[in-house]
Amino acid sequence: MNEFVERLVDLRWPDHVRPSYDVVIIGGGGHGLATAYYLATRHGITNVAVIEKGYIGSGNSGRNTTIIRANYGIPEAVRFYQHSLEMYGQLEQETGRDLMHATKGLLWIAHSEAGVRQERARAEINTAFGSRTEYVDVKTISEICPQLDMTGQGVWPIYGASYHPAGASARHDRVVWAYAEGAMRLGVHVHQRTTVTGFLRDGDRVTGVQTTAGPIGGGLVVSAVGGHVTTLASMVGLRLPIRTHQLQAFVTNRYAQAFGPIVASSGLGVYVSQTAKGEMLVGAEVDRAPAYAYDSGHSFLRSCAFRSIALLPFLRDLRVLRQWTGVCDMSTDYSPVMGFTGVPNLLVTTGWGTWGFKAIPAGGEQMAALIATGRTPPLIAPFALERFANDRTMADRGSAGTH
Amino acid sequence: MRALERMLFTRVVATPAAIDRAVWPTGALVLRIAQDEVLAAGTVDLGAVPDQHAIVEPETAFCGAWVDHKSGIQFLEHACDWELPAERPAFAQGAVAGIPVKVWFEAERILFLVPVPFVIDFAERWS
Amino acid sequence: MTVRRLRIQCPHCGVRAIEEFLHGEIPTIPERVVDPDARDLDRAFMHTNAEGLVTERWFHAMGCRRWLTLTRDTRTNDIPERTTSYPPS
Amino acid sequence: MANGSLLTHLLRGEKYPAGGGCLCLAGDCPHCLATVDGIAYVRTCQTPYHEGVSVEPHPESGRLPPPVSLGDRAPVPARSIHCDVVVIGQGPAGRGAADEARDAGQHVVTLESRLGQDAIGIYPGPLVVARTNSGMWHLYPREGIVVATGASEIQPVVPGNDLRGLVTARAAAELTSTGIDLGRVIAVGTPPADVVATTVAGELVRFEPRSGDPRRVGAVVMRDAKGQEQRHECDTVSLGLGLTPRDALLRMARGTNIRGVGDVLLAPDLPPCPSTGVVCPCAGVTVDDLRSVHGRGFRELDLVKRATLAGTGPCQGAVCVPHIRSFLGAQGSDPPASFTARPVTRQLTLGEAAAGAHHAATPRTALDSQHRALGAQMERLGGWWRPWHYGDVDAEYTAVRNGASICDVSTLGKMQISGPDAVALLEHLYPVPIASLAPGRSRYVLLLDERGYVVDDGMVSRDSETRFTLTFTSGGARFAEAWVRDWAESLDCDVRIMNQTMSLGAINVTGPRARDLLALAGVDSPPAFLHHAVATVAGVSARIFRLSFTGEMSFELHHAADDSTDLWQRLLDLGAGLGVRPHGLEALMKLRLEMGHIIVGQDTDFDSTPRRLNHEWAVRLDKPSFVGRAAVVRTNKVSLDRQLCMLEAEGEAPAEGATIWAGDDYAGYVTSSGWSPALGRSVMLGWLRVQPGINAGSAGLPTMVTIDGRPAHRVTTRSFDPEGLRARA
Repeated sequence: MNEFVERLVDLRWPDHVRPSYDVVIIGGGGHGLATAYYLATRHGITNVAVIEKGYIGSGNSGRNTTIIRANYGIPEAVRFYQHSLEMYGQLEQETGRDLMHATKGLLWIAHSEAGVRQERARAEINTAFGSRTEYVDVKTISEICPQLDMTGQGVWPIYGASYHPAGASARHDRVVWAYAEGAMRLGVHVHQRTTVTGFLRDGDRVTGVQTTAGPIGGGLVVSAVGGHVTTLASMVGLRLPIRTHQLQAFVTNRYAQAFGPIVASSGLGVYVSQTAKGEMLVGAEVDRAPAYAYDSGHSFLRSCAFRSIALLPFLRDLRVLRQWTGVCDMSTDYSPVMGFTGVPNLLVTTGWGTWGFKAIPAGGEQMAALIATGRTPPLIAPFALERFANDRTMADRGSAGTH
Repeated sequence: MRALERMLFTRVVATPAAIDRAVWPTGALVLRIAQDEVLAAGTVDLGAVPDQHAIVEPETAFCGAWVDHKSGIQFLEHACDWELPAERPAFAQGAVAGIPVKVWFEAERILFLVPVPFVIDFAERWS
Repeated sequence: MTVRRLRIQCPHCGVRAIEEFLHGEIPTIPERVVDPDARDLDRAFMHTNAEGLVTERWFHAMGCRRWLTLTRDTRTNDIPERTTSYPPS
Repeated sequence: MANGSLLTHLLRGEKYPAGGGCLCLAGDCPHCLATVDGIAYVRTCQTPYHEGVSVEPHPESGRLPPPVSLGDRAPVPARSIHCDVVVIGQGPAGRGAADEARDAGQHVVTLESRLGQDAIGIYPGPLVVARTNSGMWHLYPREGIVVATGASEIQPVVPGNDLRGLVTARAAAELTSTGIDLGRVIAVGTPPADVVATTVAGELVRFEPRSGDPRRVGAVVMRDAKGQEQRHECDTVSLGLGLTPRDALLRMARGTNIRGVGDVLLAPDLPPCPSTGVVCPCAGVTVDDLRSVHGRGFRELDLVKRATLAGTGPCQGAVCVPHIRSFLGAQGSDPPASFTARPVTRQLTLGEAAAGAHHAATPRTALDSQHRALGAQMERLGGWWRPWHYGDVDAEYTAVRNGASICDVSTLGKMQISGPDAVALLEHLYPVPIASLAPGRSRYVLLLDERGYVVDDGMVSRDSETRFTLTFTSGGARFAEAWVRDWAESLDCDVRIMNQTMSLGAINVTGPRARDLLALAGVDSPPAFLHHAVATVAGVSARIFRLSFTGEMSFELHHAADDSTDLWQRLLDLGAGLGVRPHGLEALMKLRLEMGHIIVGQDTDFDSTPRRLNHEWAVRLDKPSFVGRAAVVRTNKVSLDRQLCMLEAEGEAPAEGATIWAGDDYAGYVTSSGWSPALGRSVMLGWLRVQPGINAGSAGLPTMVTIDGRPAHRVTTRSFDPEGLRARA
């Protein structure tokens, strides 16, 4: 008997595959399932299939560090992620499921004058666009997180931080399941263990997908896959501004809840939080060379353990439990890509890189609105694929190389 | 380890063929740091390098320390993850305690060459 | 062993951890120029992002400070030893 | 284990570290975990006993407080070992494999967990990482890895499986051999070797506590072939329920030259489908929990794991996986052998994991100790330790504007290029003409990437027809050499390249009296603006570059790093009468800001085109080709969306990063900001968005804006020395 056994969700799988659906969504992760959920709940579109090659949430949705935050560096991103953060705050109520959502506050540590400038700037732009972030001094930092070594072992002294009180986390799997359950209850079909092997075409137009379960017609086809998105897109000759990188993390054994906030440090390149179970969760930036491998590296573990101890010395005597790796779809400008692709009837939601989990509610809601109305909602218009051709990239210092 | 001391080298960049044919001072320590680049102890005459476009410059950016073979190897086994050369003499370069270091192995002793900007960090990591 | 993962055989310096190197771009195969603007845009932003063998360049920053070229399998990070080559000159 | 394991020591004293449960003595189960010498979750069966060891049982909740008082613990050493073969496990199969390899003349390293050598993972490399009692071993096998980790024993899943007195068959044999009296032993399944035991047949139903000791087993209940329950009283139950290969390492390392020998290759035994009891002791998951989630649609092994958290605790599924597989098999599915194998297979502390790691070393210039001796606040900037200020920023600023000052700019990227194709290479690298640059002259350059974005800036100086000196910013220098060499090779240029960033020191002599200081240092005719020359300065051979970042007359003295301290001290001594003092970066930030000079990285963004930076003057599109040209041509066809602008405001300087508003509309943000003593107001660089129709000035950029609630205005020509006369003086 433990408090983490799922006792509310009831997943009702379809017993057959229809020859065609109004909308076919490729990828049964958070984004794909949330899109299906909002199509069904907000727009009454239920003749929808979600095609998942593994089990739901088996990709990056089940391999991330579950952090929810909106402290980005450009107005368009702050607005979008703030909306997502607020939706997360309502999601337990909306779905009636226990998502283990907890608001923790997020400290982003500066270890230099340049770091201070960056964190002050983050606080400024966040505040201007409705996401609360304030610059805090060392005394306040110590109060928020007394475990921090303010001297950084004499090597990385802490100068200040930005503090984002709304920073939160939720249990990743439960978010996936709540969306899957909600969508399926309204008639959406989720097909696990079904791999898309090609597209059905009528001239340029995409008319469905070829799968290991046979051809499935689709009025619209939406790619919501993660790291393998370019391989999928290449099946219709579509090239995307995406590279796939490994992102690694590890957890320790469980310890009593004693660590409140989420702590991140750009200078040390690590972020640390505690799961609801009590495990300490440590992550870092993506590996540099593009790769699809799920191997966990030793140099990551070694270096990340070392750097996190410099920040939080108590971690030294905790025991590492497990390492894992996800493969992330990183866009050229480190911002997501949502919307039309130029290939008729094919839409994409990608470029979620290492920050996709926090975007699931807003990403799904906005993609659903786009699909239902055929018009791109203003909140995601800046993230359209054509921004690269239009010289309107969304370079965001607040997102690059972080969680 | 003994204190790292500034060492005077001449640094030569020339075609690999010219480096192969160059006449180096007799008995001088000559480290081939790349196919087209050499670090030679002491002073080297431009004329000794048969490449009219060669760049030959005095190089004072390295500190060096000779240590006895045993303690050098002991340190390296803990400080670097690459395989040490088996033959002697031998030259190797790479990360040592996270710092780019050049190492010259002789039968009885080992020379560590550390870029001046990293000398303080290296000395701390040695101890 | 002829296959390494995340360790690179530098032809000048020997086998070293990948952390000693900087990753360079995956060279794009020259394509016939039809529309220079479109090709330039594609080169600048779009990626083949191959799931499989890629030929790429790595710079041995902690050693000889030269580029080398190798073939890596992005699915496994396997680097067959024989595929590593040093720049000519 | 020389002194025996900590667990056997505890059992002799009737102490059960984790309360109860079936002990395996093989490092697989969580029933011997304790906090040992301050480290939690230690497997006492794999830990040698030593005098004075402190053992604390884990609290029932399984949630331990994180350590608060750290005490002294020496850093864990790491050792790299290169060998031919690593053999993991020294049972009969492992010993055989090791002997075979040795006989073949191979250098073999063996690991045996009972000797305190825990292989925690096989990583890409290939690299075998082992936690040992003398530190971490990083093993790099050239030829291969042999996994001989054997098999673990299946644990019982029935009510009462958390009682004391339950042991696996192998554990029963081992405890007996160490002289521990197990009392009356009932053997279920395969009996233990060399142990006097009563073997009982049938289906295991439950364990019952002993009367008077509810935590200890008193009887085992079996169901016989007729369906009748049979109760067998005992002191100990030995459980030989089958084997499951301990193959996580083998599965983790797929694809490399790795093989298994011995029991690790066994097909896993499948226990009977459990009907009641705790399946996962780490997370407290029961058979009822499995039923419940399965009924809710969680039908795959991984989904069951995620829905119950079975298998996510310290034993990582070693106990529960066989039973969950059996359970799922009984429901009609065909489950995979196990979860994905992930490191670590044996646990280690973060302190152990970190063994051998170092912080990225931040380089110091040759003048580092001079700066510290002068009381400088040192900062990491552009990847170097640099003096931020020497205690009096205003005086440092004033020395530059009104007198003469020196600054350590040794961190600049410095490079020499020589060869027949030097001009051709540089023409391709830079967006300005190079061939027309005369020997002895210098030119400011932007570095563009192929997207047409500014990635760095610097100077090109021509030394002769075929030889050039290049400089880059401190932050850009790290990548400059790679960038230049990449292009030189791609274009097949016949050039020689020497990176001298760390070889040369550089001191900037700047201020209206800079020339006077140089004269005192023996330089009578220094080079004119944007010229350079070789000279002896205060006895030090140097190359003098005349340029300006501060806005004042400036001479950058490049010299052998070895001479830096002499040159620095002599300039200070010689300039004492001129009031020469060094300035740090904080003053420099202000000086250059008054001139509107950008700092790449601070004032630029990832997508800063020359046009957005208002630096189109530094790009000559009449050149047929250079890196980024096609992108600049393309982006110039699109309407401008924002531009880096100079701004001025009355009063104190707004914070860097402050948002800029045009009316109620967001207009951009401040990238650099400072109070200008020369102007008596604040000057800024900042991004302004084109605001069609709203307060629009030229090019759609707002003229009047609000920053920090105060009015500010955009200036198109800098207010301080707009003609640049001071630099050229």
